[in-house]
Amino acid sequence: MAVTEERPLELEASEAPEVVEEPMGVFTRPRGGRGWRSWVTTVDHKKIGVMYGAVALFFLVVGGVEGLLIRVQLATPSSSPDELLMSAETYNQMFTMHAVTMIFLVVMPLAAAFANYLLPLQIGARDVAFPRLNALSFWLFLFGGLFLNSSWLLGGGPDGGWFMYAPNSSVVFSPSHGVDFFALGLIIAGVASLISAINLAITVINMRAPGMTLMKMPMFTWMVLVTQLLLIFALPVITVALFLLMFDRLFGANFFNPSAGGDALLWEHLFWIFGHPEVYIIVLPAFGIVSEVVPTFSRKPIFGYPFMVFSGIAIGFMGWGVWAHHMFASGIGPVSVAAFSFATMFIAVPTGVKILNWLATMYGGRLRFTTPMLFAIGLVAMFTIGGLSGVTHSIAPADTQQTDTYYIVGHFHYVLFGGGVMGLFAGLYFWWPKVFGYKLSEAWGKWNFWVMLIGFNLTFGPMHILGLQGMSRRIATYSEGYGFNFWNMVATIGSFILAVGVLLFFINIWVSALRQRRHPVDVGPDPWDARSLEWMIPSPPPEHNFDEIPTVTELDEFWYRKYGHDEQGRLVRIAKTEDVVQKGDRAGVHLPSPSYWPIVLAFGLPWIAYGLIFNLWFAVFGAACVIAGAFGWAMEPPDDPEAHRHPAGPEADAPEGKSADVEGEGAPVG
Amino acid sequence: MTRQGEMSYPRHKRNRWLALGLGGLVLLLITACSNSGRPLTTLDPQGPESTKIQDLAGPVFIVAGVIFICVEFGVLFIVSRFRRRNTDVDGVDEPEQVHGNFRLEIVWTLIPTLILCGIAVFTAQTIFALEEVQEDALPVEVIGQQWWWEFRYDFDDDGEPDIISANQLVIPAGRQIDLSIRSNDVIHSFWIPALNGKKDAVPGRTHSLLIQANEPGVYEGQCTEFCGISHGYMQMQVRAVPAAEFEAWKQNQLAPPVEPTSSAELAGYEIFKAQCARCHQVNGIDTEAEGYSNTGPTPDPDYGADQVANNAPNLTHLMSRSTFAGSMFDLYADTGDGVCPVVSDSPTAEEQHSAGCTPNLVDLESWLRDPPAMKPMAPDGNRGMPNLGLSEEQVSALIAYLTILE
Amino acid sequence: MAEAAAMPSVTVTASARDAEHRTATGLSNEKLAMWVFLASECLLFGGLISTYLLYKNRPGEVVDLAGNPVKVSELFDIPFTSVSSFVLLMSSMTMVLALAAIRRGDHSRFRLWIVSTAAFGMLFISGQVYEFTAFVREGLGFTSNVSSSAFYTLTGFHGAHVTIGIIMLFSLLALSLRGVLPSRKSETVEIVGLYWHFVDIVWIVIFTVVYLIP
Amino acid sequence: MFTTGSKFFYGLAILGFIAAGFYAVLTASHPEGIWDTLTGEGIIDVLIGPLTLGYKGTVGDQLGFSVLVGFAATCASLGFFHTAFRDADPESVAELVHAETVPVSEPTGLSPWPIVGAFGVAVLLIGWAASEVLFVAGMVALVLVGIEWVVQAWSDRATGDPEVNRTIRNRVMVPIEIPLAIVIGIGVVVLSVSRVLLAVSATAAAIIAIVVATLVLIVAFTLASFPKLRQGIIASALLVAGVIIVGAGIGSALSGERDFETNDSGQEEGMAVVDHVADS
Ligand code: HEA
Ligand code: HEA
Ligand code: HEC
Ligand code: CUA
Ligand SMILES: [Cu+2]
Repeated sequence: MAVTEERPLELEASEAPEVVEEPMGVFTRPRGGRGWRSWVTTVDHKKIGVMYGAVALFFLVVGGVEGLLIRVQLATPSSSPDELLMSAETYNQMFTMHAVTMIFLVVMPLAAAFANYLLPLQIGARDVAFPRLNALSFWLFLFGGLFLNSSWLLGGGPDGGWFMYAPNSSVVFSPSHGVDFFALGLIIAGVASLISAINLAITVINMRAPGMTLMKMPMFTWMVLVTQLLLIFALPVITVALFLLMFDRLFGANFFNPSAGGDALLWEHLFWIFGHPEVYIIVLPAFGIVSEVVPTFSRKPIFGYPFMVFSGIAIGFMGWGVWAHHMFASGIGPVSVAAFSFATMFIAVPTGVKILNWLATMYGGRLRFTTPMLFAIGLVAMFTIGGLSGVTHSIAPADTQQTDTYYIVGHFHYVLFGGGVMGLFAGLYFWWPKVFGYKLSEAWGKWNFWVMLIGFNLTFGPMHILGLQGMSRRIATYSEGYGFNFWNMVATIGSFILAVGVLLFFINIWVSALRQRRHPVDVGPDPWDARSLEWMIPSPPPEHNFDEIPTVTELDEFWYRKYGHDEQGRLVRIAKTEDVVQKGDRAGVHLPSPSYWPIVLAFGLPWIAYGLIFNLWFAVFGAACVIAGAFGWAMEPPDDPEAHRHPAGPEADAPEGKSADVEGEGAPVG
Repeated sequence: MTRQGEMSYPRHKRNRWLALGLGGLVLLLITACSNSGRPLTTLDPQGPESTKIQDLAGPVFIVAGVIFICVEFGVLFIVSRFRRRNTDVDGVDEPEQVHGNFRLEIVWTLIPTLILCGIAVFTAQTIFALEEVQEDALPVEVIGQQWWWEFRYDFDDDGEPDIISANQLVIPAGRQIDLSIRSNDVIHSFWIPALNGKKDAVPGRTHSLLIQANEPGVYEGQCTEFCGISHGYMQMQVRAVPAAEFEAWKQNQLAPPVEPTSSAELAGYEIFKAQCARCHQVNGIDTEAEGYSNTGPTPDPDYGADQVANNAPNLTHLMSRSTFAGSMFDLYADTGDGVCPVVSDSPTAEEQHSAGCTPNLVDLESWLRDPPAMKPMAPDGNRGMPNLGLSEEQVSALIAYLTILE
Repeated sequence: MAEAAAMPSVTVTASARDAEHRTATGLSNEKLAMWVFLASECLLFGGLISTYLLYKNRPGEVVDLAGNPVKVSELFDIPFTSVSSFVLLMSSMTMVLALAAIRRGDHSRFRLWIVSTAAFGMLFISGQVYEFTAFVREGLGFTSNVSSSAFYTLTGFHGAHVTIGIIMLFSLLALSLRGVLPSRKSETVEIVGLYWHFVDIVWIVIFTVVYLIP
Repeated sequence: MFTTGSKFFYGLAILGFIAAGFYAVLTASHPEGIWDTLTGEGIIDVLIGPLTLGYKGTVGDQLGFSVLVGFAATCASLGFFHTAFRDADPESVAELVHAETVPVSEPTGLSPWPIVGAFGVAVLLIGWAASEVLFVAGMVALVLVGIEWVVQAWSDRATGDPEVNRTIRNRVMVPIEIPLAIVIGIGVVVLSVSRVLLAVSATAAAIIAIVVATLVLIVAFTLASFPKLRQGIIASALLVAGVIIVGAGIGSALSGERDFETNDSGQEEGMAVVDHVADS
């Protein structure tokens, strides 16, 4: 078939005749535009970042309400099952979905929101390396998340806990479809994360502005890079585990069925080889955010930048060797236990470096307690608590008393919420003016912070006591005689204070947006007098980001365009901010064009998943979407050749003017 | 922001309130944290193993506490000391630009490393110390099932269990017990906080755990690996008794079950063989030989052959225990005059009788009427005890029979 | 760091366009992405291979005619698999030839070698389907026991990778036939080639670990 | 009034509805036998089903019924669009562009679909008699032909300009055709070769694999080193090779596999598995 064409196989080198690359597909190419359509088809990293953020905040409420329901259930003891708010079945689904939602649909995507929005800005790029893949990641994540949550309506959510130990997750012990939703939903979300991780890693590695060497990258960029590398290596492992689980459940294999020769511990190993790096995947972006916020409001450079970078890398690296600390009680043998116990302890060292270096950054500074700074300090204080309780778990014998009690629940909420979520809130307040062009109200922000801090400690602090007093986790209720009543009530009250804290954030958005609409204030490109490149361009940034890609000579380039040192090493201003920032008015920059295909392709996957669960016809439909999406994608040039024939401005690009950063996601590869 | 407001309030008065409030809080904390009335607490070890753990964990808590105080006070100090004053002028009162201090950073890398190295040494010692089996340790098999525990004693070492009991593990005090923990369905975890840490019961594997109670008493436990709907209700007890009493208990258990005599008991016996014996064993009943359908396990089922737990507690000496159904309910009732000891004192059957205690008919009867209403179970999936739809006569006949099984 | 004060001027007009074309590593994004993706694939296959190694000696209830439990490793037809491994290896060679051809701008030979590569790939897949069918006929299905499940999963995942590779090869062919694959875009071919070689190498590992090591 | 295109679609729609009705009635459960139902009491129920689109009454196989009704509805709406916009009607086009003369609509070119369709029918019939696989293949072929033909017929009449018509057709069909062709192509080759390997002994299978591989290599090298070979020769050589592979495949499939030391356990599941793999 191949060789049957005119003049076959002549030896002389010849170019194939160039034909016009005409897009082939049912749809004509979408063109920018406004309204919802511009969001659905966008490939702009900023819009995608905003969508990630919005969806993550939505799921925060979902996961949060699930958490609150858990707390209501546990507020008081019960003596019989029918006194309860939720039956044991519902309760099990509740904490499973709570954890899955919070981890996979809140914290990870919120970090992805920041990474998407900020990486290109911080490294001086026009967009991420593969804008359409970026859109695909987002839609996959969204549809994966909706798919997971649709399980509530289709026979009940997954009920095995977020680590879904086998064989309790097998069909025999979990006959509803919940676990199928878990496996398939996480595979979809995992594909999304993997694509986005590759994309962002390449963006950082390849697309830095001239002069920005690795050791001149902002801390946030660094931590996101480490996170993406962790994801790239961790996700395939959980994918394997989930596939095996799916084969067990849907096709009758016995990978995790001990009575047929399967091994229940295999799942534990596979899950935690992923699961432990995952917790650093959650916290490292937050660390990155804090490393941006603290120097800005201390008006000092980050203390020991190289140490901060290398400790981040060390955390990521060591995170691979400690997974079995989740299995101290599972009978892996004293030698393994000892080895993993030591490995785990020593993670405290690089993490400690980070904490102490933040303190040293603040030391001697002129601290401004803006809301982002408060949240950042909150992270330093709260994460330390979680970290230290983590070290007490790493002492294996002690952990055999602590594991699967509320002491652990206390630990991980301190690191997940006190570390991850606090850091992300710092980021929300910090970059809000950059993204939306107005600041969130400081007054509401401070209320937000303090109520949240108090609520947080009241909720999760008592859990340490409860755990040491012997309260197990994942129990739908407890009886009167155990003496858990008091602290559970405290924790429940705390959780509602915490919820009010979170609510204040949403109120703040509302209030501040309203105020901005009534009395618009121009915050300018650099409202905080900050340090990195994203503050050099207008707020909100123009679609093309930079008028001119800056050439970087310093870590904190933007700062050093504004400030220098005098002889005593004190800060002196050398240029006015207005003179340093860009206007954002350059026209005719060639940008990646929007596309329908990512959403079409992403839309197919959940249907394939439904198909596997319910009826293969759904899968046929899903596969058709995927194939159509992939094919249309491959046939559509990444740049719309028509785009610059539209009224673009004086500086219409020359035909060769495709920007390198968006060229050719090689058609057959994509 | 509220500096003005603060000043307007007399300082000493504020301090008094503060002191009062703090004092109250501390008191509250102490009472709310004490160990008494908390049978599951990890902070009150009652055996050598748990003491070893406590001896290791205690100092670690202290180290962690010291670091905690240092860091948090560091935060507070820095935050109050280096705040930007309102009088500071931007561009003039700016901080010195310190980029780092290599030596300092090395120091605070090394110090935690050294601390942890110290901890690591003791950790390793303890890990291996917890594995040391004593010569005279008594082996007991522990089998986790959805949602109760089975215990098997093999005294003559012939590989066949001599005693099969459930939910309440009776051990001689002062002697080490060498548990071999298995599971019959999903992963469970055996945990008696006062005696040792947890050990998972993983299907397909056997794990060992050593426990020893210094003093006679009842030590409560809880399954701690999530195992399905009734995970929270899957509790167990260890009853440590003096050696002599243990011997008596053993003889009683080895004895054949009490024969039914009265007509009610006999009727119950028949119903039992017809309805219950396909899952429950009372030693000596051979359902197959008697022609009853035996869809349940054979007397000594081949554990692990079938994932589904269609096994049920051995009831031969049911009334010698003091709780039933995963230690959720008392087997003996408080007759109202207050003499009957409460469960946690967990007396033997004889003591119960001498104290004038009667079987807890309320809970037992409703258990027979509708077990899943008392404890979440999934009998359709063959997990847990089904509602057998017994008539009231059948229930009372069964109770009559069951309550003689001492 | 006081010299930081000497800041460069903000606009570097002349070089801006060039700046947009270069990448920091000099490798194109696509190629780098493929490398990173392959790194991630290593862990995917790592997980599958570990699973197989864990389970390979665990016979389940499947018994042969003599009543002995069957393990998948007892059914291997090593000569045949060696041949199909060799076929897959050959395809790597033709892939290299294809890349060389398109770099030279020799489109006809490019198409020829791409088709040959795809043909080898399909031959390999046929071999795999043959092998699977043969095993099933011997009585060893996907769910017969854990060693067979692990085997089918591992080799099945690999087969799916090869199949995707073949589809990519045909897509290259289609592009080439439509004339939209000029030799300055030979990097696309190189990237597909990377994937193809990776899949080959993984097979070598699988072949050694699964078939050759007893 | 009705354009040619719309008539075509209305025809199809009516056919579809009728087929749906029949289908609904025939697949409904008839405990007393179909004839008795149709002549007896049940007739009302059975007829109301399809007439109310399943809202009341009985419909047999829901899925098939919906597919057919969906098909009919689609055709009807397509027909409606054609009427409404009077696409491709030369007169209306002329009217629209205010042309003086009505353009002569070109007769459409040769269409391969009738022939392929006939082939499909043949395969279907053979399959009916001989083997289930062939029957399904015939069905699939017929469905494909149907789709292609419909789109062809529609696009031929979409506008007055044949060039545009072709682009339209390609727009719609190529994204489906190319991937499908590739997948089917791979599937056919893989299946054929694996059937051949299965039919022979284990040693022969290895030998055949070697031979085929060597052949591919030799042919490729010959082509690469004798570039002036006539195109026709290459084309026919490839065609012959393809026919041989597929033919050998079908032949071996029909002649059955070599004997395996079969035992029965696991056989059933196993079959399904292999099918999955072959699809992937
Ligand atoms: C953001 C997520 C996050 C982070 C960052 C961490 C950080 C750590 N975690 Fe945690 N962990 C979780 C999330 C996280 N964890 C979750 C979700 C679980 C439960 C999963 C489940 O079961 O559902 C868990 C469970 C868990 C366990 C298993 C408990 C069990 O189930 O039995 C262990 C055991 O070792 C552990 C240890 C640690 C350690 C040693 C750290 C270290 O990285 C902490 C290091 C930090 C510090 C120590 C503080 C700062 C340091 C200094 C101030 C320097 C001086 C310090 C010393 C010298 C000690 N964690
Ligand atoms: C990042 C992760 C994360 C976060 C943020 C949280 C947040 C919370 N979590 Fe949890 N949690 C986990 C991760 C997380 N959790 C994990 C991994 C587990 C283990 C699960 C397992 O065992 O498998 C767990 C388990 C877990 C348990 C133990 C359950 C058990 O073992 O039985 C409990 C119990 O109290 C709990 C409570 C809470 C509460 C009260 C919050 C609070 O912070 C929630 C705060 C409330 C909100 C954020 C909602 C506020 C908003 C509103 C109400 C406003 C609504 C209105 C509008 C704006 C319209 N979580
Ligand atoms: C299908 C199996 C099955 C049948 C039939 C069955 N049971 Fe049970 N029974 C169980 C299981 C399983 C438990 C353990 C429940 C738990 O604690 O989670 C149990 C627990 C009990 C207990 C508490 C035992 C203890 O020590 O905790 C009693 C008493 C009991 N059953 C009595 C009966 C009687 C009487 C009948 C017949 C009328 C009966 N059972 C029939 C499965 C069964
Ligand atoms: Cu058994 Cu939890
Ligand atoms: Cu961990």
